[in-house]
Amino acid sequence: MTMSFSLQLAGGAVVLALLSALVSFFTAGARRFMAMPLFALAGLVALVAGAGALIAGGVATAELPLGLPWLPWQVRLDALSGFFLCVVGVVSFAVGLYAPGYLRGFEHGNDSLRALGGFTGLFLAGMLLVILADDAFMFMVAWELMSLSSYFLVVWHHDHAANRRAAFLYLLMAHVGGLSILLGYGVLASFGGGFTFEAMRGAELSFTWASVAFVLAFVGFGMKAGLVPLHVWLPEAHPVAPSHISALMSGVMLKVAVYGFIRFVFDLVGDVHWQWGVAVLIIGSVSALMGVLYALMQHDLKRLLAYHSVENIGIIFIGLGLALLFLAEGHTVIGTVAFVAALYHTINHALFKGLLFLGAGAILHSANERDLEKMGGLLRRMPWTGLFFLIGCISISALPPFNGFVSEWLTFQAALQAWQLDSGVLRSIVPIVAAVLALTGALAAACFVKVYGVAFLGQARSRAVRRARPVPLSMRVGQGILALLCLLLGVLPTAFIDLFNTVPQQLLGHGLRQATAHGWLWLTPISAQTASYGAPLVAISLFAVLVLGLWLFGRGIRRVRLCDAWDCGFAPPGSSMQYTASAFAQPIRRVFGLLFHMDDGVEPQEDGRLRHRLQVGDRSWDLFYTPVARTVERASRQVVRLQSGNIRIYLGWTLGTLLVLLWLMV
Amino acid sequence: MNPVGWLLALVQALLYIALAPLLAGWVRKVKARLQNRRGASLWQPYQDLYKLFAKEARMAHTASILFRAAPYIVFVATWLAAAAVPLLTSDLATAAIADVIVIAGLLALARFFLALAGMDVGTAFGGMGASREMFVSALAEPAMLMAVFTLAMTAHSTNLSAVVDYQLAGANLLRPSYVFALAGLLLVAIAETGRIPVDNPTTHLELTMIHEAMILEYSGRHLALMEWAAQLKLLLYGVLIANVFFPWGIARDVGAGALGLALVVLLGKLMLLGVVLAVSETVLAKMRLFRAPAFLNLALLLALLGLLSYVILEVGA
Amino acid sequence: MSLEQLPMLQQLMLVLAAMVLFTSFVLLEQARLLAAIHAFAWQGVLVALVTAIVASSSEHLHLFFSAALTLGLKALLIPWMLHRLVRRLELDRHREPLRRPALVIMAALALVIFSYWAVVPVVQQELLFTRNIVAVSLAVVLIGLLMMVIRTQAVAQVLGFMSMENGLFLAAVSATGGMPLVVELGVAFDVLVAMVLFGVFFFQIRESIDSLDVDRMNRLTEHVEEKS
Amino acid sequence: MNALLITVVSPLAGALILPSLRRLSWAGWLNVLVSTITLAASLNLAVTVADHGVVANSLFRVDAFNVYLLVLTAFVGVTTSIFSRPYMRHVCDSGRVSQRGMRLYHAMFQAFMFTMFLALSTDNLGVLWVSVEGATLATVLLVSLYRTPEAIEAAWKYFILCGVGIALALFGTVLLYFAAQHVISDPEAGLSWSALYSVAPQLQPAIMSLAFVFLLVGYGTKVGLVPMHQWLPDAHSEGPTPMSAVLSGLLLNVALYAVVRLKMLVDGSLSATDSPHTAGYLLMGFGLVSFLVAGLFLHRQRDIKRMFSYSSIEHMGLMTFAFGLGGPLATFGALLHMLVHSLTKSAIFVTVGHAAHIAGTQSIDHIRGLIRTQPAVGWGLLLGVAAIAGFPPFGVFTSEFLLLTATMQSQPWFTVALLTGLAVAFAGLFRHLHPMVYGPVPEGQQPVSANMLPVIVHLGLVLWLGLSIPGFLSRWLDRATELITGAHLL
Repeated sequence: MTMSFSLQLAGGAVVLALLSALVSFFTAGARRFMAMPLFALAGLVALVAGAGALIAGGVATAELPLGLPWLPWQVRLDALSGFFLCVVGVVSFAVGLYAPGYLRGFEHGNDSLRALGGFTGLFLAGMLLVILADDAFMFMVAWELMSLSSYFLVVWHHDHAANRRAAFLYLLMAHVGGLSILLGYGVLASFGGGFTFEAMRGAELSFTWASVAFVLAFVGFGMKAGLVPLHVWLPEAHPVAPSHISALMSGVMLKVAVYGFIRFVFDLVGDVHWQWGVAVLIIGSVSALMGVLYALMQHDLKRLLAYHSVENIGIIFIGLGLALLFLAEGHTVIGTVAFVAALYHTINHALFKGLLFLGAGAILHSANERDLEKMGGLLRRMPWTGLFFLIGCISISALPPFNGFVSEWLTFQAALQAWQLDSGVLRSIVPIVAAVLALTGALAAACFVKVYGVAFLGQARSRAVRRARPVPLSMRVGQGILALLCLLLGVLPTAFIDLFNTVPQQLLGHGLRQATAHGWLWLTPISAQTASYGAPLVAISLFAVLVLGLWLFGRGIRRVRLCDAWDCGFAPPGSSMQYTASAFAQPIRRVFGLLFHMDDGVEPQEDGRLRHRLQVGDRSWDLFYTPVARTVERASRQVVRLQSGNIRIYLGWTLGTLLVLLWLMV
Repeated sequence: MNPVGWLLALVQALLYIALAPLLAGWVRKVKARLQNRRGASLWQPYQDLYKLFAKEARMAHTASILFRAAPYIVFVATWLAAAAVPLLTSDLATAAIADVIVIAGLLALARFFLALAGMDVGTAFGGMGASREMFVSALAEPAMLMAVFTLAMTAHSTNLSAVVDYQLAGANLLRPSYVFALAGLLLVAIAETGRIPVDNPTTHLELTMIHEAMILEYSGRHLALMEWAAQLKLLLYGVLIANVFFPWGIARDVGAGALGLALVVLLGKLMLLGVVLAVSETVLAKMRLFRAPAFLNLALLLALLGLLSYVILEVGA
Repeated sequence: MSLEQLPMLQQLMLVLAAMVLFTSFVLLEQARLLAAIHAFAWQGVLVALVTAIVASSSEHLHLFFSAALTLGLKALLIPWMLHRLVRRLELDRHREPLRRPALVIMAALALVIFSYWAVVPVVQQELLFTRNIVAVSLAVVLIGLLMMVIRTQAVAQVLGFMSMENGLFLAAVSATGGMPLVVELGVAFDVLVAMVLFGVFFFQIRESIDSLDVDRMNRLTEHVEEKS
Repeated sequence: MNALLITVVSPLAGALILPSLRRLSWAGWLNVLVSTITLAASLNLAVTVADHGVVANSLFRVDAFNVYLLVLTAFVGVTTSIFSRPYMRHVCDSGRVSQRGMRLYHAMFQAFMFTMFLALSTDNLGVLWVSVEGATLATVLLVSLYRTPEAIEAAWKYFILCGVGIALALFGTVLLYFAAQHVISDPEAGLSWSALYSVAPQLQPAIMSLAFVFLLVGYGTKVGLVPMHQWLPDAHSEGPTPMSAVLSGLLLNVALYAVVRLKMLVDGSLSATDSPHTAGYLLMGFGLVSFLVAGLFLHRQRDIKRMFSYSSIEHMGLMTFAFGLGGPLATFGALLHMLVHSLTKSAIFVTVGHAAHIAGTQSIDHIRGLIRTQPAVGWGLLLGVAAIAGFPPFGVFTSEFLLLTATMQSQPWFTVALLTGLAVAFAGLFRHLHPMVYGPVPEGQQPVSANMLPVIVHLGLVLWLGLSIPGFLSRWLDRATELITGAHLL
């Protein structure tokens, strides 16, 4: 499949997305059967196009008769775009399959499905266009189209003031981030003399200006990606959107931000500096740690997942930071390893976060419940969702043999080459980052034990959950695809890394051939004797021994007798005696208490019973945001004195202005 | 990889499950002696396991399918992890499959399902145990990784057999990093295998137990597998410490004599470690749960110091 | 060139210009509305005279026409209209003394000096003898504006506005010997319409807040703290 | 030439005929008809100009710059008259305006259009002044049309402040004429813009800069530059909504047009001196201050129409800044911004009118749940505000993009201020917009008969401009740019 054909396919995907938007906007009847299938088809086509681009490994460009008179929209498809097309495509495909069943739950609500479907299509089109853009103007248009349409999706449930507030916060921060990105492009453009990416690549920047551009881009894209402390919109906005939208936003949109960052720093700016690497490393590790800690404190399932997006984005940026560091120091091979690790974690996170949000959506759909404290025992009510959700949990906790582990393993491998660095400072920073990464992984595992144990195991804690029904087939298929891919990417890393290899090949001029030099069984990022991981073998032997064990001892599966729980001989436990989510996280809350803004106490109910009240707030609010808001308020309060209402004072202003100007001019 | 190597790997893996109860029995025996008791015989753990396998398994009717699958997964994951740690010979085929990070990952997988199994029945104790287990391991795992990273960095490889080879090949330097790493790993091992002062494998006092609280609901073969996995984990850590920090005596070529010698030496080292563990468990008292973080932070600190002293003192030099 | 060389007519003209300035001081100070209107009428007369003199001393003949226009409009029609309005609004007894007259006078003087300082260096190289009158006319404009600032009475504000117009006209005449005719007509028309509309508004304001005190028109403001 | 005459004269005729009509419904339709004729004539004129470059005679001069504003004015005039027909009927039926008031309205609407066209097409700066003053006179009675105390107060402030400002502008014009007399012998031609422009370099710099101060303060009052802006929110909020639409969409443009024309003269005369960019710096200063201050004002609004008039001030400040910046790119962007801002803002005011009808008030606190009550109005408001806030794919984004780019190339450090201003203004708009369009419907709130055609047309055009600027338009704007800055962009 040639490059130009893939480009046409990608264009076709955009058209299909727009088509699904049109269908939902303008037809009432066709919406139900056509909109979402078209959406899924768009995702599939994008996936094919991306894969084609990765295989062909060339570059194809085109021009659209849109945009400024002297700058028509430039479109370009290369390996990097292809990779991210795959990321967007695969999740969109799954979501497109999942959505029809999920949307049935809304048909009797009083919010218009018309807007929902329409903006979903526009959202996808926006993301695809961002990935295809090859000039700053088109990039910004597509970028803001993405933000705006996703904002409409976030605010779709607009009955609660909290949702409206979240949407406002989201749009505001998206706008600010967009402006910052625009400024960053402006710096490049004013040195490169033109807004096409081609011209920017040619820009010769001094270190200072390059760093200015870098910081602007880092802030802008980081705000969209949700890096601490720019993440506050994320846990507000993602939960309030419909779940398949949350899956798209968390699974895909954040990746588009990552794409922007990679495109900007690795491609457009070109020569990188180790200081940037350090900055990205530090921010990334802070995000990873904070994200997982805040996630542990949540008991709203979708909010928790949103905070985990912060964590995983942090991990991705740790990889990118390592890549920057090693590339800047001239260790191309290791830099490439780190870069590939980041890419790999990008697609991994897209897969399992999409999967988890779809699972949350399934629970919401059948039990209408988001609060962990009210769930329980869902595994027996909805076994398929339970299985898929478990796979998601294992993957995101970075446990072998699933995909999350591969990317973290690669990141560790890159970090372990720190001894090759010349500067002692860097040599000692990298291991600390590795420690943070390890801590993050362990905490994530703890968090998902909590989620799965409280939500799917044990006994139901509320009536709705006790009555939960399995979700329709389409939703199960949507989750199943993602779950299967999580397993595949975990078991066959060599194949996929071979596939992604063209990206560093084109971008850094250096592939990762040695990683798969020893056959498909062995993943050897640096060299066979340095480190190797036989993912297929691990999976196979796990499976084989499991079967063996079941055959040996499992003969007695029938011979298990059911009885009441033992529980040290106390009375058979009721559902209210189970460990709650907050209780589960209590030890960690206590150890890391400094980082949280906690409101913890006991308050009497109106019926006289005591009730435990616990709110864990985000510190970055009072550190960064409240001051800004207060400043604007104060300034505006000062400014309105101009409009005092007395005409004589107004005339006085005119006179004063005139006199001052005369005095200035003469 | 030659078939002999694979065969050897298999034998060694089997040897692991064979030896695991023995180490547990030895530690108990020594402890009993230190407390002036005669104690049960060395082979008691084997008899316990046998008894449990023979017994009928019971299960709370609130438990789900996961509750039954968990013991097998836990056991298998632990066993696979163990199979990648050089026991008798450094030339180990399985070590290439799973390097040290994968080993940590497999152990984490086992822990993941152990904790889930604890929460499955929906009893207060199960949840409590799971919560504490994940809490402790969340702090212990990074420490362990840091400790082994120190070795990995010095040997420029995360492949354990390569690390062992490097140790044997290199002159016997006294590395500051190793001192720290060893200390850190010892503390981690204590925490991870649920020994005093972090946890007490013999207690069933509701509020102090961690590991026991999770497997409280298990019985019969399920319980047997869980217990066996725990013993396997203990052995794994023991071998890790013994063979990686003091690799002398491990067989470098596949010959009956060398292997026999290696086995003897290994048993010697393990007995020594067992004594150390028993002594420490006798003289120390179990800590309150919220003292454990201090303990684990110490481990993390030591491990990090090891890593830093490597990158600062030893690479530069 | 100094005063001696000027012919009588032009000296007279400078005197008249000074009188115009004086009348606007009178306007500024005048507490009683009717008196102020008279002062305004006199100002109109003076401006018309200046125009006529410029017309006679220079060759722009259309200035005679505009002199007549000024006389008719500024000296007769508008004062007459204001007079009627004031009577119909029963404001003829109305007097509104300044709060700090000394301060106001100082400010006005400062404005005169300022406008001299601002304008004269600009028109210095100009040989036309009326150049300094430009400064005077700017002063008249600024004083008119000042009057609008300090007077709280709608009619007084209109007077200030009109005297600004006088100042403008004076400037046009003295600096450039009159604007093109079409512009003059347009300006005159606008001023007339404006005067009519002012009349309409006086009544509207009166019926809405039954007073002509502009300080009481302060509903429209963002500044809620002070507003009860 | 005839096209030009028709363009200018037909509104005048309308202004004279309309009040004599007894039947209001006819008056409404006739209003639309006259505006349409004007639009057709202006389009014809535009074609002529496109062919011959400049259409000029002793009194008029139409080039690429003002013909584009002429067409824009005529277009907004048509859509507004279409909107105002049912709207004013509704107002009249609700008894807020008498029959006489309606006649006055129709007459003054056309009279206002007449002054706009005259101001745009004339070549004589004096006539320009006269017609801008005339625009004030024509609209001031409409502002007080509802006869509420607020309306009358607003009208009075509008009248006095603009009158004073315009008077100062006249003083500036006099000084200009004064400077011209040394260069141009013929006194009649002394205020002809084309004549002045051809001799601009000989004009005395000192006098010109002095004159420019007066002109800037004068016309700047009309543009709504801070701190002479205070009349603007009052007049917009209290007048009938079609009036707000044309005030915001047209009058401000025309005043800005005057400022730009004069800046061209001053630049010409100062080009030889050591500070050739004084006028530009003044404009930049005023523009930036207005932009930032208006953005802050947005945060403390209680009246929906006031809010959007402040947003007009903000955008006027942005354009003024851009024109002050000079340079082809900035000027092109500013011209484009003029266009898209007029279209968007008038569309917004139309929607706001409907929203106020739905809620029965203009107070932001009482307008709730529009999307649920009447989706067309709710979405219209939402999209309109998104467009005015500079979100792609709407045209405002394009022009702001160009402006930012130009700023970044010539004055990098101003971009920070601009971006801050944009963010602040954006927050100010949306924090008030959100509760109005979203949320549950207050009980008893009913949809009204809304004519959303103008909104759809305007927003559609803005969307089109955002996606791609048609070739003829870009060439057109480019010629205007060349006129103003003397340099091509394309």
